[in-house]
Amino acid sequence: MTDSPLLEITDLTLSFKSREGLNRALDGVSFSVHRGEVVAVVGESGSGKSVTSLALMGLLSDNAVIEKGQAIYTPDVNRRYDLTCIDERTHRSIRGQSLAMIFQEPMTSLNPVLKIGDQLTEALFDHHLCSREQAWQKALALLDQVRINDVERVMNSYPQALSGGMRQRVMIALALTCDPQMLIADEPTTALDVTVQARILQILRELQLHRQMAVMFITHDMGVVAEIADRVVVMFRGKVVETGSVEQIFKAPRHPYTQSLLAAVPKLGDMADSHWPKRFAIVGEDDPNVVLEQQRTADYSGKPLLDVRGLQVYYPIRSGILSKTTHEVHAVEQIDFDIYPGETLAIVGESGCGKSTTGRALLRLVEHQSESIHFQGKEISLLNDRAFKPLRQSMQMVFQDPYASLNPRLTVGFTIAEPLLIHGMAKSLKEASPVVAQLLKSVGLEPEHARRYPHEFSGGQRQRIAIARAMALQPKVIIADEAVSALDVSIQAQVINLMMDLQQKTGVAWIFISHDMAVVERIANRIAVMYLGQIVEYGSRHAIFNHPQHEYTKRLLASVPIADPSRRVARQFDDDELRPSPMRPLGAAVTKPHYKKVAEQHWVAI
Amino acid sequence: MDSLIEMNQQDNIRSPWREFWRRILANPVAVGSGGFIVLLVLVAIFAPWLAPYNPLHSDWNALATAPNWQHWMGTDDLGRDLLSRIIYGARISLYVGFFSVTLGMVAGILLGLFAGYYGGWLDMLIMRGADVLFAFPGMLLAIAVVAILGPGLNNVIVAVAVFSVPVFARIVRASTLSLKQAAYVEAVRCAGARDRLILLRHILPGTLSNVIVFFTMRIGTSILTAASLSFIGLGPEPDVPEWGNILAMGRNMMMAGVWHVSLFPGLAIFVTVLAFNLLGDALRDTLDPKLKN
Amino acid sequence: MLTYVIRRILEMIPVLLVVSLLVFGFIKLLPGDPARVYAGPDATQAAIEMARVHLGLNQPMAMQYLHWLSGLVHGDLGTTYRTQQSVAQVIGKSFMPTLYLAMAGFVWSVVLGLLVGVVSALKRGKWQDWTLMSLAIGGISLPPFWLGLLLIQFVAMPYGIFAVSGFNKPLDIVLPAFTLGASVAAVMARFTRSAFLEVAQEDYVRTAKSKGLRERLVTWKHIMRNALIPVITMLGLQFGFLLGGSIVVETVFSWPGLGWLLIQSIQTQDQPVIQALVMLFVLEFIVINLLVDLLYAVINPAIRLK
Amino acid sequence: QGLKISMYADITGLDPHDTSDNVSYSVQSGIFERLFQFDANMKLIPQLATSYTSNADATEFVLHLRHGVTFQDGTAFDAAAVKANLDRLANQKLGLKRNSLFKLVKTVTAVDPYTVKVVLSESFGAFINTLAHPSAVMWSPAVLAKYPSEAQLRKHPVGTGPFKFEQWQQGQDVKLVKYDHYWKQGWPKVDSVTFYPAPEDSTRVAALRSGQVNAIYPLPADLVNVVKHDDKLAVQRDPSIYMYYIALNTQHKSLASIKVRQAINYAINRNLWLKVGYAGMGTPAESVIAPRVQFFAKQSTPNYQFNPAKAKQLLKEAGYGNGLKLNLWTSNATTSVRSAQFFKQQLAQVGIQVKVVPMDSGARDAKLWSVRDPKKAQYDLYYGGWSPSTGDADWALRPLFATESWVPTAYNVSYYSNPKVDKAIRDGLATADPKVRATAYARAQTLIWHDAPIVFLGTPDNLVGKQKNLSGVSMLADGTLLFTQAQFK
Ligand SMILES: Nc1ncnc2c1ncn2[C@@H]1O[C@H](COP(=O)(O)OP(=O)(O)OP(=O)(O)O)[C@@H](O)[C@H]1O
Ligand SMILES: Nc1ncnc2c1ncn2[C@@H]1O[C@H](COP(=O)(O)OP(=O)(O)OP(=O)(O)O)[C@@H](O)[C@H]1O
Ligand SMILES: [Mg+2]
Ligand SMILES: [Mg+2]
Repeated sequence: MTDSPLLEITDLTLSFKSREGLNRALDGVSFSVHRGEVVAVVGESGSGKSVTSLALMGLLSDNAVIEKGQAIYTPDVNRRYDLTCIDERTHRSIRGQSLAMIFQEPMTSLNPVLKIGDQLTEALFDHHLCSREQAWQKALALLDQVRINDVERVMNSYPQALSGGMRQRVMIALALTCDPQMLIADEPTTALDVTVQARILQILRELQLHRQMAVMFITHDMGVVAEIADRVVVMFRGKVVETGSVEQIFKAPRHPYTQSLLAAVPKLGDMADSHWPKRFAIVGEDDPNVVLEQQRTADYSGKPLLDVRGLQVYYPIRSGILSKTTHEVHAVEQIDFDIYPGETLAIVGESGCGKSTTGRALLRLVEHQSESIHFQGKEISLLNDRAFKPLRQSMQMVFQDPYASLNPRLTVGFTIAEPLLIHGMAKSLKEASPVVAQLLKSVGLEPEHARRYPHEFSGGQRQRIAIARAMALQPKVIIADEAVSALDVSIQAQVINLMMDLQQKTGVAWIFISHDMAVVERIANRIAVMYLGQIVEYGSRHAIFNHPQHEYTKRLLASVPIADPSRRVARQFDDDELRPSPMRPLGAAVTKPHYKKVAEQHWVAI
Repeated sequence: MDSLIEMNQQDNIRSPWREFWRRILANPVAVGSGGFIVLLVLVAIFAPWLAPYNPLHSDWNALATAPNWQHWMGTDDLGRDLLSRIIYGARISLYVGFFSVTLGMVAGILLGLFAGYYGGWLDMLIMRGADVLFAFPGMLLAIAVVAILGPGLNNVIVAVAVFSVPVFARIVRASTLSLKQAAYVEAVRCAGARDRLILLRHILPGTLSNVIVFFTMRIGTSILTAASLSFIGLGPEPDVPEWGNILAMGRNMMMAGVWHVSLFPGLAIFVTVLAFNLLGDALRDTLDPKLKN
Repeated sequence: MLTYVIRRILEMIPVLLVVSLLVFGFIKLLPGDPARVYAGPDATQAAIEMARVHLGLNQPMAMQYLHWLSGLVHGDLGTTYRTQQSVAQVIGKSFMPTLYLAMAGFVWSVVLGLLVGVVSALKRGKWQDWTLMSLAIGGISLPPFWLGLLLIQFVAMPYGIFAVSGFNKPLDIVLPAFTLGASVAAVMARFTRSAFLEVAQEDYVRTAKSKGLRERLVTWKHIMRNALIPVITMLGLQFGFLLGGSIVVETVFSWPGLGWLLIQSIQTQDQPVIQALVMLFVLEFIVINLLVDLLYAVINPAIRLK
Repeated sequence: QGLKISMYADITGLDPHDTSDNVSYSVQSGIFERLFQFDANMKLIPQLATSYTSNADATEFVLHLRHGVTFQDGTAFDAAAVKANLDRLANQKLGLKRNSLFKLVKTVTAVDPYTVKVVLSESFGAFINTLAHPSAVMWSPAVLAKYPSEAQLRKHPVGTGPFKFEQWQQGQDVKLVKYDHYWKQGWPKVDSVTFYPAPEDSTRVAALRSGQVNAIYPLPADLVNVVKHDDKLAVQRDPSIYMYYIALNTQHKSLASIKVRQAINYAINRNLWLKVGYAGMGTPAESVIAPRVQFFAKQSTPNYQFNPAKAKQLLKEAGYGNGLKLNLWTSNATTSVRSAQFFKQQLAQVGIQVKVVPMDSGARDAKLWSVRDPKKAQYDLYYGGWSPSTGDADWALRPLFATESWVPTAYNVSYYSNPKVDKAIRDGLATADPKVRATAYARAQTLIWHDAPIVFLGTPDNLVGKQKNLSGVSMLADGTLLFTQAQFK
């Protein structure tokens, strides 16, 4: 009996009802997960990975129909359930305690009106696993384990006050609170910087070793797969096209999709000798042997397109019954940077260091101060909202949380067309139609998808919709906040090439916020490394990747997982290392960092 | 063939408005209740052909008779045929019920949106204004409306609308407050949308589900309120058949054991309100893309 | 938060000033002649003029207003035309019965309304939903006087447990409170259902379910907390409405409360009482809405109080 | 045993001198007594006075008082008490509501402890009726002295009546208890009387049926049958002096014509009106005043029997054969509105199109009774009624039909003016001799009946609902409640 798998899915077939009839999302999916095993599920964006896991949890949306198939879950000798057809009560008794899940979209998956601490602990005492006090302690410990700073503050915050990565880590902690036997982790590290990611992977592995926890790990990051998985399941268009041990898959992929996937994986160091960014090779389209042309679009001859001096954003922290502001989170601390036309500036850094906040400040979505902000040579920091409005066409943002940034009541087609209509770039919907169709196609979606609503898409698909919307206006600057994090590498390559195409065509400058160092290496002209709200290292990509100066930059580069299971290393972590917090008492003065010029175009904070 | 594909392509993006219609027509409850309301409207329009008697004509020998073969719903306290009065009553009751709430809703929505979205002084001004309006006893307001506007059916509509404005304003403001923080609203603001567009296309639909619920509930209340207004000389003459009016006149007779005079208009109001509520629920579901079976 | 509350309270002063002016002007706008009502149905013009002088209605408007306002500031609301008592006392006496009635009506109707709303949302489309919502719609389209009379005829009269009219023993509150609450319960039920359905399909509800929480916890904590925003708005409005004293219910049950006082005062054009009552209602609304606004911020931290 | 009565409104206070509503008068009549009183037929009967004499031109009245009466606080009732009360009523500075009735009292002198002489400033033949008005009660002079402020006084009533005041909870109840030393031996027969206000007609009836109260005042006509069919209950039906009419605005061209006014009188079926509005209980008008009013004289020419043909003919003669459009104002009370709709249908049959305009009392005050320029009066027909609270023809005719009483001075809304009528009314007041007065008022009635400035409708009966075993509770013709003789069988 011990060798019967913990979970065995056979021939799972599932469709979504829609007005055009049934849309098949899963088509005879079969695979199994054994106790203490990490199974990585990889596959194309929209191939049905999330749907599979939701089906196991019994949390599918109302319009889903399971047509056939089974999912036998055997937590112990006496219990055996078919997850596709057990009643809600039984399912509930399994959920959380025995079978836990980390959802793909951490931003919308946390209840906005409950404090993090409450959300973390409620399951524990609802299942009568421990007292309130113990639950609280356990939650603190878990948050600490997933390397969250200011644990106390986070416990007492509402989800809106957390950065994307922080929320994701809260989700991880949430799933682990009740010590489940099996964990379904749907893209659990997309919003995490590599140092933290490495740490999370290690926690999962420990749990797997010590507590025989099984993990179904959905990801598109082949480096992570190589690092953690025992076996790999490859999905493509609703089908499982290949399964095998991790070595087998990496060494000898059989299915063409797997092959192209692996071929597309960018590797750190690929670009060590290239001065300019390069396009990705698309398997099947581009001949891998052809030397890819370099992306020489950045134009440093003139003035910078955007020149930011002393940007600073503080969030008040209220406490006590009177809600007085006692502390402030120094999310962005007097940073300077500039960006030139056609350039790609990557902002990398620890999760929660203020990257998204920087982007939001530039677009005036949060209150901020600055010494000056020049756009195309014009001072814009003093403009009032009305005068700022015309500039919005030139500055677009792809939000880190694509789902929340799409109006759930509008079809995505209309959402993409809307900016065109607003700025008179299309006179009517009819006129906008081909443009929208073109945009959808270019991000790898079908024109028919325009009719659907945001909730009918997979995570990666939504991300692409958000990108399409930002590009629709052909702006001068696009801030892409983790814009490709939920895409499988093949689509990612396609989208990034698209970004570069656009850059070539219109000279758009990208501010590319990302954790994926390999992607950053590929497309960035220059890089700003942020740490605790400040830019600690700033320079050309070449300089930073080849000669990292700052302690943090070095660590970051060292933590990048390598997409090769044979080179799996046991990392060492220094647990005593100090984790500084961006939270300061009200009115604390911080001096602007000074920079040392290490080389031409390369500064590091001292 | 080619142009067919082309057309199909064009059809991929529908304006939210068209999309709304398409969805509502696909909803059987919406079609059913909407159909019933249309029927009511037809009854109202063709009342002269449908009513068996002149609704204003009294039979002095048949005061308050119970339903019988001559008078299917009996007669009222002045010996008028109740069925005919109820058929004719659909005219004014539907007219007043619907338009007064609509007027109040439109005004309330606009005020609520502005107050919630812009906040600050505007919010204070609008909301305190609403407080005052709401605090004024309805009777006083109505009397004041007659004093200012003079009597007349359309002024009834205004008077009843005035009662509804603050409620709608509050409801809309509440939802606006939380919706304006939504990421998708930030996203359209980034796209350069003007406030009007943000308010109307992105925030308003989110508030509508509550508005619709209240709207449909309010219709019944308005029919009743309108009746009490005709008692202070605002609105149509008291003998003009109108459901609320018939009901109110039947009030004392109820204690005297004469039920039918208030039963039938009561039923008429109930069924109408029910139809509007069902339609409202269907509309609500339509506006919510996630809810669809 | 505290500063917000203080600011809102300070804000009330100019608002109330404006309101007082409005109320005063408004009352004067109403047609009628209080002196005539005061003097009685068969008084001669001379008697009416005497009454006018006696009531101080012959003074210029501005004087009357200032007089009233200064009285207000000093807590003196004047004397009623009808009974010559101090307005404050008269209102004070009617206030408690109305408060009891409003509280009783409010509590049962809100509790039941919320419950019914949640249950029918949970059973959406099933027979329970249909029954409950039909009842609720009945509650909305049933005029309160109708319900009141029904209750009097079929509950109060045959059994003699509850009074047919008046407020003489605690139990007498049951029927009027029921009548008063019926429409509120119906409104709350419909509203709750709608808000609940809206929230129920959010992603975070899915998360809560994924934790295996009991359904009750998911329903009340995760869904209701979020659905409460519109519900609370309605709650505030309804409570204000109840406290203002449902005029109809108070007349039907001869309840010695504010609603009845108001009706009497309107009928007898007892301006000092009408003015004071309206001011009281406005004040109530402002306070209730302040509470509601504070509750918004408590319930939904994204709504910041500035 | 205690008596419980449900009334249509709450009292406004307990000082009859400063009261103008029947509910308060009714309650007060248990505590206070007047010098003269009306019986059920509106005949004057002595109460605290035993008899009176007057001079020929009705300017001096000598009143003889009852012996052995004490106020509820122990003060003796005597001429000084009467003087104190009449002086108070006549004092124009106090702003009492009923001062206007007593303004013409010039001096009051106590001739001896039981004789009072009242001198009027002008002839007023109806003065004794005025003394029988519900406001003309005798307060204990000690209490009057103790509470000089009206606000206090009206909460501490002390009179000579059969009941003492116990408490008044506004909006809730008024309670009176038996006064043990009441001068009429053996009365009252009940230990206490409690009044409960209940404005809603059906609630009042329900309270009676459920046994919560013993009597209700009044019993609405449309609910008479409920009480009739209940074998524990009885209807107490008494004639009233409340005259209902439709005033016709003679300022308006069409209504200036006597023919049109008479036509309208012919066009309305009075019995049907009583049936529709008052369950058929009442008397159709036979004069401009109700039969119980002092000096009533029945009229028969013209004979305003329902006669549409005659009405049409008269209209034709007046030049309105093709129809006429008029508006009809009325109060917004349910019965009024119902009657108005009835009139509308009746008049439609003779070709008069009527538009009914119900209005609340405020609007009516403003638009009907406060109009300063008769030409500006907007109404054509006004449906209303009048009750002469002194029960005398003078107060029934003068305020409504004398030229001096044109709105806004008094209530002549028809703007009727006939010098002969004016003179007859004056003649009636100039003497206290009943015979002379009767002839004068008979003349006035005949003239008015012929001129038809109003539609003479009739007088619905006063109805009280009560338990079968209760007697002595009824409504007086003036609309106040009589309960001092209440007694359970
Ligand atoms: N509620 C829904 N209604 C209709 N279609 C849906 C719904 N949810 C998902 N789909 C469709 O089902 C397919 C599978 O989606 P799923 O979310 O499983 O993708 P995924 O493999 O997780 O992709 P990603 O890596 O982008 O998250 C997609 O094509 C998606 O458009
Ligand atoms: N509304 C807010 N109120 C209070 N603190 C906030 C708020 N939004 C963000 N913060 C805090 O500001 C800091 C920076 O957040 P930001 O979202 O910019 O991080 P980030 O660099 O984008 O991180 P990630 O990579 O995880 O998305 C975090 O510590 C976060 O907790
Ligand atoms: Mg997914
Ligand atoms: Mg971020």
